[in-house]
Amino acid sequence: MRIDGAGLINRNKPVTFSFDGRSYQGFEGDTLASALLANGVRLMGRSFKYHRPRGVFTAGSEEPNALMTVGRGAAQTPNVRATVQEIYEGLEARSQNRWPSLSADLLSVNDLLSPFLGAGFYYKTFMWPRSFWEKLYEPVIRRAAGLGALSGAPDTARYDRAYAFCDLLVVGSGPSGLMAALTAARAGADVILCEEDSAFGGRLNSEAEEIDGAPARDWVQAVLAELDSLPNVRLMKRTTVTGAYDQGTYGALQRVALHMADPGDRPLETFWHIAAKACVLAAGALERPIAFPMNDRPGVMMASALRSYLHRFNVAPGKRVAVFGNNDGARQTAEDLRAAGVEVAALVDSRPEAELPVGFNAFKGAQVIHTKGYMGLKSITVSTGSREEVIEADCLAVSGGWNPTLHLTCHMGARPVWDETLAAFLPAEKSVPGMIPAGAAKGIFSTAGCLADGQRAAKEALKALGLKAKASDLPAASDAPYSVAPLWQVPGKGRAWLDFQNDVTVKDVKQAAQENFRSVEHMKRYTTQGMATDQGKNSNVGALAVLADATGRGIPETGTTTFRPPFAPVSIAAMGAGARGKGFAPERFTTSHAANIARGAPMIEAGLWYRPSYFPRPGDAGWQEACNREVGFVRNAVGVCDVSTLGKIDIQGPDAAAFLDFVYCNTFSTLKEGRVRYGLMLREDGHVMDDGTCARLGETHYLMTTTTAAAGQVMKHLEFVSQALRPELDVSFTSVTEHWAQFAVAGPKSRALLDSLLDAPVDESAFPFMGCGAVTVAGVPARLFRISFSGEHAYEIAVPARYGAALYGDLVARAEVLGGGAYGMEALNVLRIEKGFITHAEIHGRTTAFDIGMGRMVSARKDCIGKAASRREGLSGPEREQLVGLRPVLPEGRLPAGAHLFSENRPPTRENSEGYVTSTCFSPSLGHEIALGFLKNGPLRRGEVVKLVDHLRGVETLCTVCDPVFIDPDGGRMRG
Amino acid sequence: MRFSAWQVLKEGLTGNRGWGAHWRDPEPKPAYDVIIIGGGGHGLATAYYLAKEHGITNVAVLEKGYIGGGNVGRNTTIVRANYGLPGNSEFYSHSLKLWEGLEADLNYNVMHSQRGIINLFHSDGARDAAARRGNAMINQGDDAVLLDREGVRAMLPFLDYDNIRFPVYGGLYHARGGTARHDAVAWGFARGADRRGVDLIQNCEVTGIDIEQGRVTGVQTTRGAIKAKKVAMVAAGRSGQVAAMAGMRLPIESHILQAFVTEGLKPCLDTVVTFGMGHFYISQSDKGGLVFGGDLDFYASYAARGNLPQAEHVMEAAMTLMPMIGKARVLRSWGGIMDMSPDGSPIIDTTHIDGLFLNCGWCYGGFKAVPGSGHVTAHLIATGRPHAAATKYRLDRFATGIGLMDEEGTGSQHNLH
Amino acid sequence: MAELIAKTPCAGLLPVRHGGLSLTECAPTAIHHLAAYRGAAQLGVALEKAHGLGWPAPGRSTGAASARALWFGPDQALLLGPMPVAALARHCALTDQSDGWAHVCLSGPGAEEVLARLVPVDLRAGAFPEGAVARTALFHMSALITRTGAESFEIFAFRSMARTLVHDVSEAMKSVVAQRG
Amino acid sequence: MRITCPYCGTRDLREFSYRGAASDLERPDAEAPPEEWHAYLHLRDNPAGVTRDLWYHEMGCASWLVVTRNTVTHEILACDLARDVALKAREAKR
Repeated sequence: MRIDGAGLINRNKPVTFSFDGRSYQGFEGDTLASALLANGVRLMGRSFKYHRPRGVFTAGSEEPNALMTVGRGAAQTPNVRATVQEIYEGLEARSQNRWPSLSADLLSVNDLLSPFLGAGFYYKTFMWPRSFWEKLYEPVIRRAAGLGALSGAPDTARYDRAYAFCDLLVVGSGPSGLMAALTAARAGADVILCEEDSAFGGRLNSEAEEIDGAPARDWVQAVLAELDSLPNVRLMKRTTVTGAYDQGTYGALQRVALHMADPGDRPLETFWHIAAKACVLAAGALERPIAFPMNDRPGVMMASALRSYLHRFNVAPGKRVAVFGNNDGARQTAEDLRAAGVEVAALVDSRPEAELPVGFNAFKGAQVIHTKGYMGLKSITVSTGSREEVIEADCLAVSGGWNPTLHLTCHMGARPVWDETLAAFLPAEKSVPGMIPAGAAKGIFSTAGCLADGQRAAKEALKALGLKAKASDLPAASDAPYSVAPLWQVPGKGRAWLDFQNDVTVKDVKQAAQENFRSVEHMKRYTTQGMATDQGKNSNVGALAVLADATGRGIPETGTTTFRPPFAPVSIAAMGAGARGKGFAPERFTTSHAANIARGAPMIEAGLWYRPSYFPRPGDAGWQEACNREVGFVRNAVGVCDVSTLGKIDIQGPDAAAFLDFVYCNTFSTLKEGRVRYGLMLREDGHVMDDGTCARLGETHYLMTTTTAAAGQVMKHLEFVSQALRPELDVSFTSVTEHWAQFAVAGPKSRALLDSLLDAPVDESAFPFMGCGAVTVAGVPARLFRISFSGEHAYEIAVPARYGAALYGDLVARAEVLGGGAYGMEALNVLRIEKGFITHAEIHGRTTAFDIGMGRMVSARKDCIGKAASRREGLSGPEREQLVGLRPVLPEGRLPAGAHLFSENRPPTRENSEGYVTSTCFSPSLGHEIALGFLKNGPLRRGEVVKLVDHLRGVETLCTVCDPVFIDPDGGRMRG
Repeated sequence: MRFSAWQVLKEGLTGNRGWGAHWRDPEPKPAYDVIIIGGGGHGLATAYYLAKEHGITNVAVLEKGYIGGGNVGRNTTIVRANYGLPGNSEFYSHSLKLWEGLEADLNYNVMHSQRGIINLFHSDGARDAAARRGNAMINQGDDAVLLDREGVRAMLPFLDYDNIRFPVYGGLYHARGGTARHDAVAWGFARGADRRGVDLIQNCEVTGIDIEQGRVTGVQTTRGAIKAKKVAMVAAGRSGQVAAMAGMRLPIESHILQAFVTEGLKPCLDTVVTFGMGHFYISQSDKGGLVFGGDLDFYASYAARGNLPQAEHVMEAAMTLMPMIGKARVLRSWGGIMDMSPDGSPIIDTTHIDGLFLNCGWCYGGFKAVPGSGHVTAHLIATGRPHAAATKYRLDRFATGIGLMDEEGTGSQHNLH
Repeated sequence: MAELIAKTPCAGLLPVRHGGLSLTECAPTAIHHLAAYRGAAQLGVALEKAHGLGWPAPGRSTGAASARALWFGPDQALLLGPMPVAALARHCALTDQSDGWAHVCLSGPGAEEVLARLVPVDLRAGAFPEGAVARTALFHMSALITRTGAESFEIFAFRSMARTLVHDVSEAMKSVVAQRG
Repeated sequence: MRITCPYCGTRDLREFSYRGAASDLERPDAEAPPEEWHAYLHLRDNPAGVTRDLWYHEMGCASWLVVTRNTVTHEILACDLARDVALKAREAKR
């Protein structure tokens, strides 16, 4: 219930929210957990395995129990820590992992079965009968497991990512972090201060501490005011530094609007990349529990969490509170409770020599050995060894000592080091380059010590940055020493939990050791200890101690605990922000895009580009009809197609020819100016990389064309060859793909079309087949190439892209007048298959020049990329599958791409597969399907009938092996 | 002790005090018939099958850390036989058949779950390539179904079909594909090998390989010299270092591959889904965590951890493919060290040194190979001849160019991946 | 006779304005890529002589609004504004790129913060003063970015990606504006 | 990871792409024996420790770089232009 006090809640701003359908009121500044506690709610969740009732256990992101689902519909967010979620007006929270309700959960039957469900039980059973695993056991297990549920609806909220840079990143804003930030900021360093909480100050917000004789919070406010006033400081609250990566890169997740009822255009979360020259890790420490029997009742919580609720939120989590600890935190908690007017049922300190204040029902050298209260704590049993006493209490605060929050120091593989005095792991030296742990994160637990260490760490960082700290005094604060007597487990009747969420008990760890899972990694994996949503923040050290005990080793010999990113879970939406829908990759549009859309063309992806599939017309029976029509345009009249997506690389320099001779397997130094040649490029491993035409525009000037898909790869390859393999060649290249809009004008009437368009008619002598040169269109300088990918008399014309849209419209209009029109990718594909021209369907990465019948293009007279490797015996010869044409024996026969080829009388098995189909189409010119494919020793098997089998689509057909050129094999149309 | 429901019941009623060690922790003997360097999945499976299939039980598995601590314990647990090229086809088919009997064979529930795998494709060309692969799977005797877009929608209604950057054209469905509990595979093989007399020696790093007159005679370790008639190097990402002890340079580069798991969630994904255009694959574990990964980080590394750009790319792929995943939170990420071979396929072969065997090059696909790899490697060690399902995993294929298995078509040379 | 009407890369997409921030398309200008043959020294002299522009140091630019040279890579620059004199071609590969770029201006309070959502480079004035040039990534795209004022930047991205450019920057603008105050 | 491009300064990993061992610069002569080509194309030292590898400043100035780097710690020790390294190697050969 709420008590008086000056916490960080705003009592003038009441906030109404709901939990499991019931409406409650809290105040601005409350978390869901503090507001529920204030309303007397203790039961907040169910455990993962045994579905045990659980209450809130901590006051931070490490909370293992009070996980809830917040929001509805697409906004439904599972596994929200009630201890982190700030309440806002109208917030709807629901409990999870229970059915039908939190208080009556049928699966709590698991708890009764727990003797049979111990560590690793599932590895030993559910094996018979075999088919029952997928059908019965697994579905039941899956339904019982899991925590909250995703809504199943697309996450339509806004998220973003951002970059930040600084000299010094300070992680955490307790006394060490604030002092470090202040020291560095005053010295002029560029500082970013990240605080996971919604308020800066760390533990100072949760303790009755004083600094310089005033409440510590006053000091916090003064420091913040100064930091806020400095231009070289960036304050980031609600920001969890989630990971430390190489060269001073840090990931951080900022909860921008998760605490708002209406985020507007704000992102819910921003994932930050922070590049920091230095980092002070002032992340504090986490209090750890003690594994005593039945320590998981709702109402049992960490003592530090209780003090947070008391001081920061002005909430007493119980009416009669007991305290149990192995360090002075217990006494402090009892005193704070008393000061707040809360009844202290008992103060139990495990240390026989502990000095306990008077006026409490105090037990020295005692332990809590049992508790009662299934749905909420009712009593505890205290044992002094000689006597036992049952004490009524509805809340028990536990302190087992502190573990430095050193997680980030482990992210680069360093292992923390055990400290016997503190009974805790400390960060290893130089664990992350540039990171300096400070304060509680390195085992300094007094306020004065933290202030001093924060300043020390900042000075160390400043020195590395070449900056000088200004002299300043340290504020005065408590320097109470920290003494702890390790207490990991309390023996007794009943289970003692280590990992609360995953229901891992002391017994489970002992059983793992008994089964020889003695390595800490084995124990973790076998018991699932530390694999819950807190990733062992609460329990790893305790479990390690239990394992050490069970295996008769010390803690350091048993192993260390380590942590991987992220420090706290990160939503996929935040880390993948911007990629939803089309945001995954840039979209590239040609200048003809709008015109193609206007003509109703379905657009398909070609790499990052969009190209028209076909151009439907009213009355078409389907895409095939449109495709056939467009093929007809090109074969009989003239067709127009935007080919701007092909890569165009401008290559210039005195050594341009020599360079091209090296990157192409055929020769380009012999190409005449004003002429174009087909070129084949190999990878250094001897297989085909890409193909395309290359035009010689001048003596030292070439224009290379790549396929759409490989443009980027080829550019990178050319840069590599030029910079790394042939640095002596004076050549440079630049992509001009974007500058030119280029259109194919193909078909017997292409010349007529161009003659009507160009400022001067096409000069046959300047533009023979494979000729190129400059022309003008309406006064605009353009380039004309007499090349063909259709087998027809054809050209490609290129203009600066600003004129692309206009030219395309003009070309299509003129083509239509001539009985032709625009053609799309479907028709383009048919046209090229009919001619046996290859694309990446054929040069799919595993084919050699030999395979596609171009072995002789690999010039014997010069070196080139891939030549040496292509001479390996396995890359040519009759065992290779080589390019062939295929036509069905029966005209209606289908030749689906992806089918395999077999000798006619062999069954279709792997051993018998002799090839496969790569490209197929219905040839309107021939009236049946045709295909390209690869067949073992194919070129020598022309005329042979082979069996084509496509199991997937139920096709088995006979086809005749033929030349891959189906139409106009001598190329008369192209050249004429 | 034989594991069964009855045993679990009996032990439950008697306080679980009777469970014995899964495996012994023996001291290394002075000599063995076979030493296996590497106590990961492949090494343990090799030892198991040597004992079970060939009766060779005087075997030691030497592991520098703890068994199963390498890639078998840090992967995305996918089991499949959906390869397209000869060599891989028969091997993974063989491996999947072993998986299908593994629980009964090992008396250990490795939770092999044949929940199906869907490889999505995003263009007509990719469909043709998937069809070719699917037909190869059926040629091999395995299962494949070509789904169209609506077929995929029926199984995965939550994908983005309207606005995704690379639309779903369909998928290749492999019903016998699925997942398994990765650690359990290592432990099951370890327990099985141990019960057949194999010595599993943990915390024992091999520091040298003894070779006399072209023949291997034993190894030097941090726990002393151990003699052996035969030695198998089964060291995955560390293969380069181990082979160097035998004076060999391998066609292997070690790369980092990250994987991720979310917090536990109620069941929302019943199959394994792969998104080729996004280099993304995902499944949901029995505990409810979404387990997913992407492509390599693309730099040589032994650090077993990755960096942010690749991690973010993976999350981006998740968001464009299945935007319902947005509010799932990544709980943990990890990195494995992948032994990348030039063509992306493994090497299981003898070496130029008598008695020295090599098993490496598993790239990012080693987990599903564990039973198969152990089985055929044991065969090779025991008989000196390659198993029929692994005749093409030759070390000399890169030199000769014969039988390269570049499934992805990205090149059969390291820097082309 | 044909008539060709020119269209700019961002026609119909810009301007976009949010809370004092604006994204506009820069007026079309000649853009030429200069890639020096064998060392830039002579090219620098020629450039100075022809267009009064110094050769830009890495990450910098020279000149003013009407004629600028932006560093583009080792021994490479983009010449903005003037049509290069033919003599330059003796020293370098000279390539017309005028139509290859979507060329936009982002200006207004918070422009830095907008770009910080997309660009993995420190573009704050201390690290990236007026005239500085970076070839870098803008979300998934390659881009060239230059600072033109205290609150203004010019961005060059591939022409074909204009729509993605405008989308990405606009979304970041919205986010920055919403988080103000 | 952040890599310092000699031209562009320190940049985020996402601007770079990777190729592999810097031994790729040592391309054998066209007529070198097959074993030499096999070694060049396929065999790798693959060190756990300091290595030299090739990176491309793809989303930047398009320079190919030789980065000296530790594969265990990811520490970067040097970053040179591949062009310079290649030219130097040629000088040394002469």
